[in-house]
Amino acid sequence: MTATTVTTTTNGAPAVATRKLTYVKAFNEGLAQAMREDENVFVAGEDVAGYGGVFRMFDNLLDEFGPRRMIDTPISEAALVGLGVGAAARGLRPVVDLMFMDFIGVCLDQIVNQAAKMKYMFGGGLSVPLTITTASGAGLGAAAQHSQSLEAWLAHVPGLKVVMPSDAYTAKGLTVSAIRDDNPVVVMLNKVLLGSTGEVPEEIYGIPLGQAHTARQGSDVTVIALGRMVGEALAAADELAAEGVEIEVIDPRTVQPLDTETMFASVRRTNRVLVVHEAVTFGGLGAEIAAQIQDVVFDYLDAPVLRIGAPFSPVPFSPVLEKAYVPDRARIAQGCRRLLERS
Amino acid sequence: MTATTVTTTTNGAPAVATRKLTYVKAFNEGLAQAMREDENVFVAGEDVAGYGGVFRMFDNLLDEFGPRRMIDTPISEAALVGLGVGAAARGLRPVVDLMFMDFIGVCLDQIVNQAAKMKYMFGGGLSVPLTITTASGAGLGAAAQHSQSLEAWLAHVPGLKVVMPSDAYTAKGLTVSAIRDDNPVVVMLNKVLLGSTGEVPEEIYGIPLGQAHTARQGSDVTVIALGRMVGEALAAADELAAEGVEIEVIDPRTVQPLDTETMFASVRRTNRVLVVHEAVTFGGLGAEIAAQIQDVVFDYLDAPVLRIGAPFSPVPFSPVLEKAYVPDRARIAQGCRRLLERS
Amino acid sequence: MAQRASTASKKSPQVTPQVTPQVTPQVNPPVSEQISPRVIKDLHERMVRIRLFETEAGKLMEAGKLPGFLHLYVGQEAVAAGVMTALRDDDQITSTHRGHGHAVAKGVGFREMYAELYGRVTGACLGRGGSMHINDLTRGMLGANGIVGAGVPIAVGAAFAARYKGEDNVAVTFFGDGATNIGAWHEGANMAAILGLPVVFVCENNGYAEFTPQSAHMLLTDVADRAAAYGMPSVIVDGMDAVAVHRAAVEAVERARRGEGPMMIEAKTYRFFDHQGVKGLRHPYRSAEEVAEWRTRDPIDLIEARAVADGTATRTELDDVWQRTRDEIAEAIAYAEASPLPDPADLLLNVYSG
Amino acid sequence: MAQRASTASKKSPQVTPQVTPQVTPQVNPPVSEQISPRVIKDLHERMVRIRLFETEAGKLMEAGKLPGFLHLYVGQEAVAAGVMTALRDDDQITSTHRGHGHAVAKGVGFREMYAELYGRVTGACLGRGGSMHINDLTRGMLGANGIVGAGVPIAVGAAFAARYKGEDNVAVTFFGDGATNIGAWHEGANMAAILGLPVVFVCENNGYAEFTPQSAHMLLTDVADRAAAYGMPSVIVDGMDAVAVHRAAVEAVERARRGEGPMMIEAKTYRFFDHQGVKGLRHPYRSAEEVAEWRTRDPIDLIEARAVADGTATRTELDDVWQRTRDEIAEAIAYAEASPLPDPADLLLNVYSG
Ligand SMILES: Cc1ncc(C[n+]2csc(CCOP(=O)(O)OP(=O)(O)O)c2C)c(N)n1
Ligand SMILES: Cc1ncc(C[n+]2csc(CCOP(=O)(O)OP(=O)(O)O)c2C)c(N)n1
Ligand SMILES: [Mg+2]
Ligand SMILES: [Mg+2]
Repeated sequence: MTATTVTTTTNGAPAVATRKLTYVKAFNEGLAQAMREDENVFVAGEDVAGYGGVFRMFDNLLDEFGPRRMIDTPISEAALVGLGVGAAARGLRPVVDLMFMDFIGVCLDQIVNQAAKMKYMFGGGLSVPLTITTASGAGLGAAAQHSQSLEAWLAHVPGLKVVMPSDAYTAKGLTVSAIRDDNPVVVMLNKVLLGSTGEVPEEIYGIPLGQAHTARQGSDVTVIALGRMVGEALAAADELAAEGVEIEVIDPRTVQPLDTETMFASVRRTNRVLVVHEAVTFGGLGAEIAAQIQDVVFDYLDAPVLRIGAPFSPVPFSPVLEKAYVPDRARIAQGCRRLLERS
Repeated sequence: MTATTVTTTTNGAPAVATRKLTYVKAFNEGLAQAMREDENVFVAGEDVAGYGGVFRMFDNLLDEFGPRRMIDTPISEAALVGLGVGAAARGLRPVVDLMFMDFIGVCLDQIVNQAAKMKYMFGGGLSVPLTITTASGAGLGAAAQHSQSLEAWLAHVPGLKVVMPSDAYTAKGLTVSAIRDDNPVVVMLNKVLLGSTGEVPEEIYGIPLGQAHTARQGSDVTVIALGRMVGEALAAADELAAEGVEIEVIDPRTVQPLDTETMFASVRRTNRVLVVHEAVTFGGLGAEIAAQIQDVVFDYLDAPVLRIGAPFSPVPFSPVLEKAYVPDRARIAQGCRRLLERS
Repeated sequence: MAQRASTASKKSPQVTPQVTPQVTPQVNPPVSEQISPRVIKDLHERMVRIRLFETEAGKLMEAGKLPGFLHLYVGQEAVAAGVMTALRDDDQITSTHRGHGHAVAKGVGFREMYAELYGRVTGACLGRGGSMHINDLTRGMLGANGIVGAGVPIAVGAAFAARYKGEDNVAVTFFGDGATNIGAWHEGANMAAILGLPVVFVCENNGYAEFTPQSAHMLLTDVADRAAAYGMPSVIVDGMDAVAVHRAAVEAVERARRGEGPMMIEAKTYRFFDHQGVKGLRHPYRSAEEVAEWRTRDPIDLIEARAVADGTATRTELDDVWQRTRDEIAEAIAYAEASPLPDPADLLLNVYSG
Repeated sequence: MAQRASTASKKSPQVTPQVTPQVTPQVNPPVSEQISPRVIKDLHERMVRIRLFETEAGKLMEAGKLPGFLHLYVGQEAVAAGVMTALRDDDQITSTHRGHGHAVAKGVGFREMYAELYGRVTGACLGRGGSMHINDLTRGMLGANGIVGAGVPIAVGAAFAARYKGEDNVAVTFFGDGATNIGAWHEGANMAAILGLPVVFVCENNGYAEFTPQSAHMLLTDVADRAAAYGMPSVIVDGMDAVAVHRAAVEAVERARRGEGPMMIEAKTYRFFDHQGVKGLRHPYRSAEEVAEWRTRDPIDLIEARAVADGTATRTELDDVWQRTRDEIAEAIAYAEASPLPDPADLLLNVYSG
């Protein structure tokens, strides 16, 4: 279910014919192709059909797939996810949209106590091939209730998978793999990235879940970046390269299951590591990554694992505060320099 | 608000007259005394009044405080927490009971997006002195939806405080402090501990939030244990002492805010540390603790921070599985031995 | 403009616990001639199977043999039997914390049910789930559920799948009076209504949510009044009368099967045991008289009296059902006790698919 | 037994998006003589204040000066004005994502509102909250809210506090038609009813939840029908008629103040702009005719025509209100623009108390 249909080069760029697409269009194309591939895939959510989604994630899908497969629902996220759970338990492959990740608080029971645990606590007799799509992240002045990155909650839940596309290419490939996967998978799109562009193959392809991607190779510091922070880390890499510092940038792509082997291998070469995510640092995934790295490759570390995340506050509204809140290339570069100062 | 009214010795045992009380009675007494102390404290929840709570947490409180201050509610956890938020915003000090912590999925929005963020996103004009009590943990054969320890979710949320009483003494003192505190505080009682007994002072006392307690001193390994695991760590300590190994046991008591200074100081002496909690290891608080320790006292560590938690699965029903699932004294002792083997 | 009176009774706010009876037994509706003897016997047998399953489970728990919680269904048998006799095997149900009755009536086997209560690897959940997660996908039993109201949207999803696939099976969701106060119930009801899905909503109104009487958790006398909020028709039946439940269920199920959308049935019933377990009550939240009064309308007594009066069955035939069931249960319990425990090495089995 | 018909209209299930008008304007109820000129003028002024606040905010957003989202209240002014003129300063309200109208009508100042939209430290939230979190605890404005339905239980809590403290203030919770489909709304309504709390539920039914017409999110024509599910009385009013809203609100508020429990008001209204922002629509989810038809019943035009006809106010007096408000707004915007930004060094301010 997780095999990719395109050959990829080592840096993950597809070796097949591609063209530039926005992140949101790449997502949309992957979804449409997955719907063509499998008649059991349908989409439900608020304003996903007639309006095409408030972020245009579902543009044109109603035209092609009709109201049987594109379902507008009331504002009832618990019932919406529950509808997905029940339909998945009965053999469909629902794609359920939560619009803003922050709304997860009204339907977490269905995600965590039902979708994630059902196979296990029922004794294995079914699968729940449910995909939940949602937009996360700060940067649009959407404030405390519309800007969160809550991957740490979900990655802590046995039975769930969680992917965080970092660019157009992964937005398409991870979405396809999420839909093909037989487990509940949460696809965390990033709001700020929606309009960013990247090379995307035309045909359908999956990106293996649970496989990290080395987005840039380097020997001085390993930077593990989640979601939108991958692009920031790559920008920091350019800046640092000008100073003669080569950082390796790892994009886990999937945060549950998490491909720590790729991280360990990198750290064994660089001996220094920085983890960066948009979520609040305390209790964020950086903690898990740091804990595993110090455990497994302890003897290779020349400096403690450095974490960069948001400070311990809700996401502020005012752009001047929001900018200071979200990690960026400058802070990443700064972090790398600090790591290298340490002997 | 967090000053304690009793003198405590260094090992946390009160120096005043005490008597043996069960954990649940100690909680109940603290709550009753806080209600006597402050007329603005009331309790709402399912079967908390007439029945006294399914875990007997609220026994006799209806008799003393009457139906004005002891409110039985419908099965409506979102409205229940919301009632607490609104009442707290208007100057009361609600204690809202969630019965089983697993039910948090149906009301997390009110806890995380409302209670926790309100002061911040409103610009500071109010406080939300809300206390949420709930029973967590496995060990009673209650299975996947009635046995979880979800402190990692809550500790990741700016604006919340979270306490995890480990014995009768802390069940009372932390509850009193939670109620006196001007922020939303979640009190995670442990189901298996409810009937355990300990020395408890008669008068009302608070235990400072955000202050860890060294439950046993030792020089060989620092064991940081959450909630019920404190008792297991102390039992492991006895076992290890017979082998000539002295472990130091730290009970954080509050996991948000987390008193890491006490941990760092201990690790500087022992150079080895183990973190143990009931929650699933991946993404659990052990990760945050390990990440901070390797960061701050990196040069003092003779071995990586070792984490012990539940495996990555829902809580199984069958006692034989549940026993294998939850960490215990044997695994803690084993972990300490492993840490000491590492040179 | 004139104030629109609520259709509901206007009780004064009620916050103190009540011990007076909240639900009074109803008069049995007139016996109809049309009901077939086969259905009566079927109803009776399913009820006996539930009753004995539950009372034996209660004894095992009292004897300390079963871990975990046990929410007994005794007293409510007419509801599960009445609804399940209106369903096909491929119709789907979602259940509650009080799910044994639904499982037994839907045809889940005693062996795997007892084995599950014992936490054995031969159990319905391989010992992973226990009482609150018993399920059998081959029988359309989509699971008990430990979270109040959570089964409701799941049934809506199952009904969605049926229609999507062009199948004509329906989904039934069972829930208590107390469950209608939770958000997921409301959302699920509206979702089923607006999507016009084949879901039957069965409220087992036993008058209490745990220890809280209905009058302290809602102002309505009839939970069925809530259906109107979703444009959903509803019907109230005597939940101690299996035939009445069966008739209402046939109507609602066939309506749903015809594509006419969801409908709600409220069955007024009672649980004879405590909310959980068999130990009796810590606080007298129900009066002895109330319990005794309801026990005079034991749903199995009622159908047996009727069957004998109608000539549908002889006393001996009925006794045979009890005896056969007893034997089957004894065998199932022996099977469960002899079954192996799960192997802790398999702790991570079934966390993920594939 | 006879099937209980739903009291709601029985529409067939609707899953495809609709572009036909879902809400049709209502005929204005007869003018009553009893309404005082003072109230008419008050209603008018509050509506003008909302209208100008919103249209200016819309222009600022179009000019790229405001970050974040902007859900304009234009068209619905009669609801906020009608309700707020029935309240005292110490009465409490909870609001929604579309909260500016409620804030302005409750008396929150233009300066702190614009400053907040600009993200300035002088804003209602010190620049931390933005449009969706505007609040003013000194005016009983317990906050806009970014989560649909979340304000409902919070209002219930505020009403609880009032009764607990022996105060006679009431709480009003505003919500849209779409919000009545979410669990928190249902739970909050039942909680208020069973506890008999002084809460007024005000549904601003503008016929759409974002881009989804009411007919695609519920089977009811009147959201007010949902109140019966909680034993709560309800009333339907023309939401373009501020006087009608005011009268209904006075009745509901005084009822609540007397301790007679919650009540629901459904105001049929319309938003003149898009769900969010002022840019116009990506898809024509509402027809031009529908919008135009509703615009003929602009609530401010209606009250001005009435005031002039009644002799309550002259055209000049009314124009004065507009001019005064325009001046005040210009000053407030200048204040906001001149205000300092928050200092990033204060990022952790107000995360915790004490
Ligand atoms: C969300 C949630 N809240 C609370 C509980 C605890 N609980 C279990 S059963 C129950 C009462 C249910 O009452 P009702 O729906 O009437 O069903 P009955 O027990 O009467 O069959 C409660 C409160 C739960 N399991 N889930
Ligand atoms: C829980 C939740 N789900 C979805 C949303 C996104 N959302 C914001 S406003 C809105 C529509 C609300 O419709 P209605 O209640 O009718 O209010 P109106 O916008 O018409 O004033 C939606 C779906 C949200 N903010 N919160
Ligand atoms: Mg009940
Ligand atoms: Mg609306």
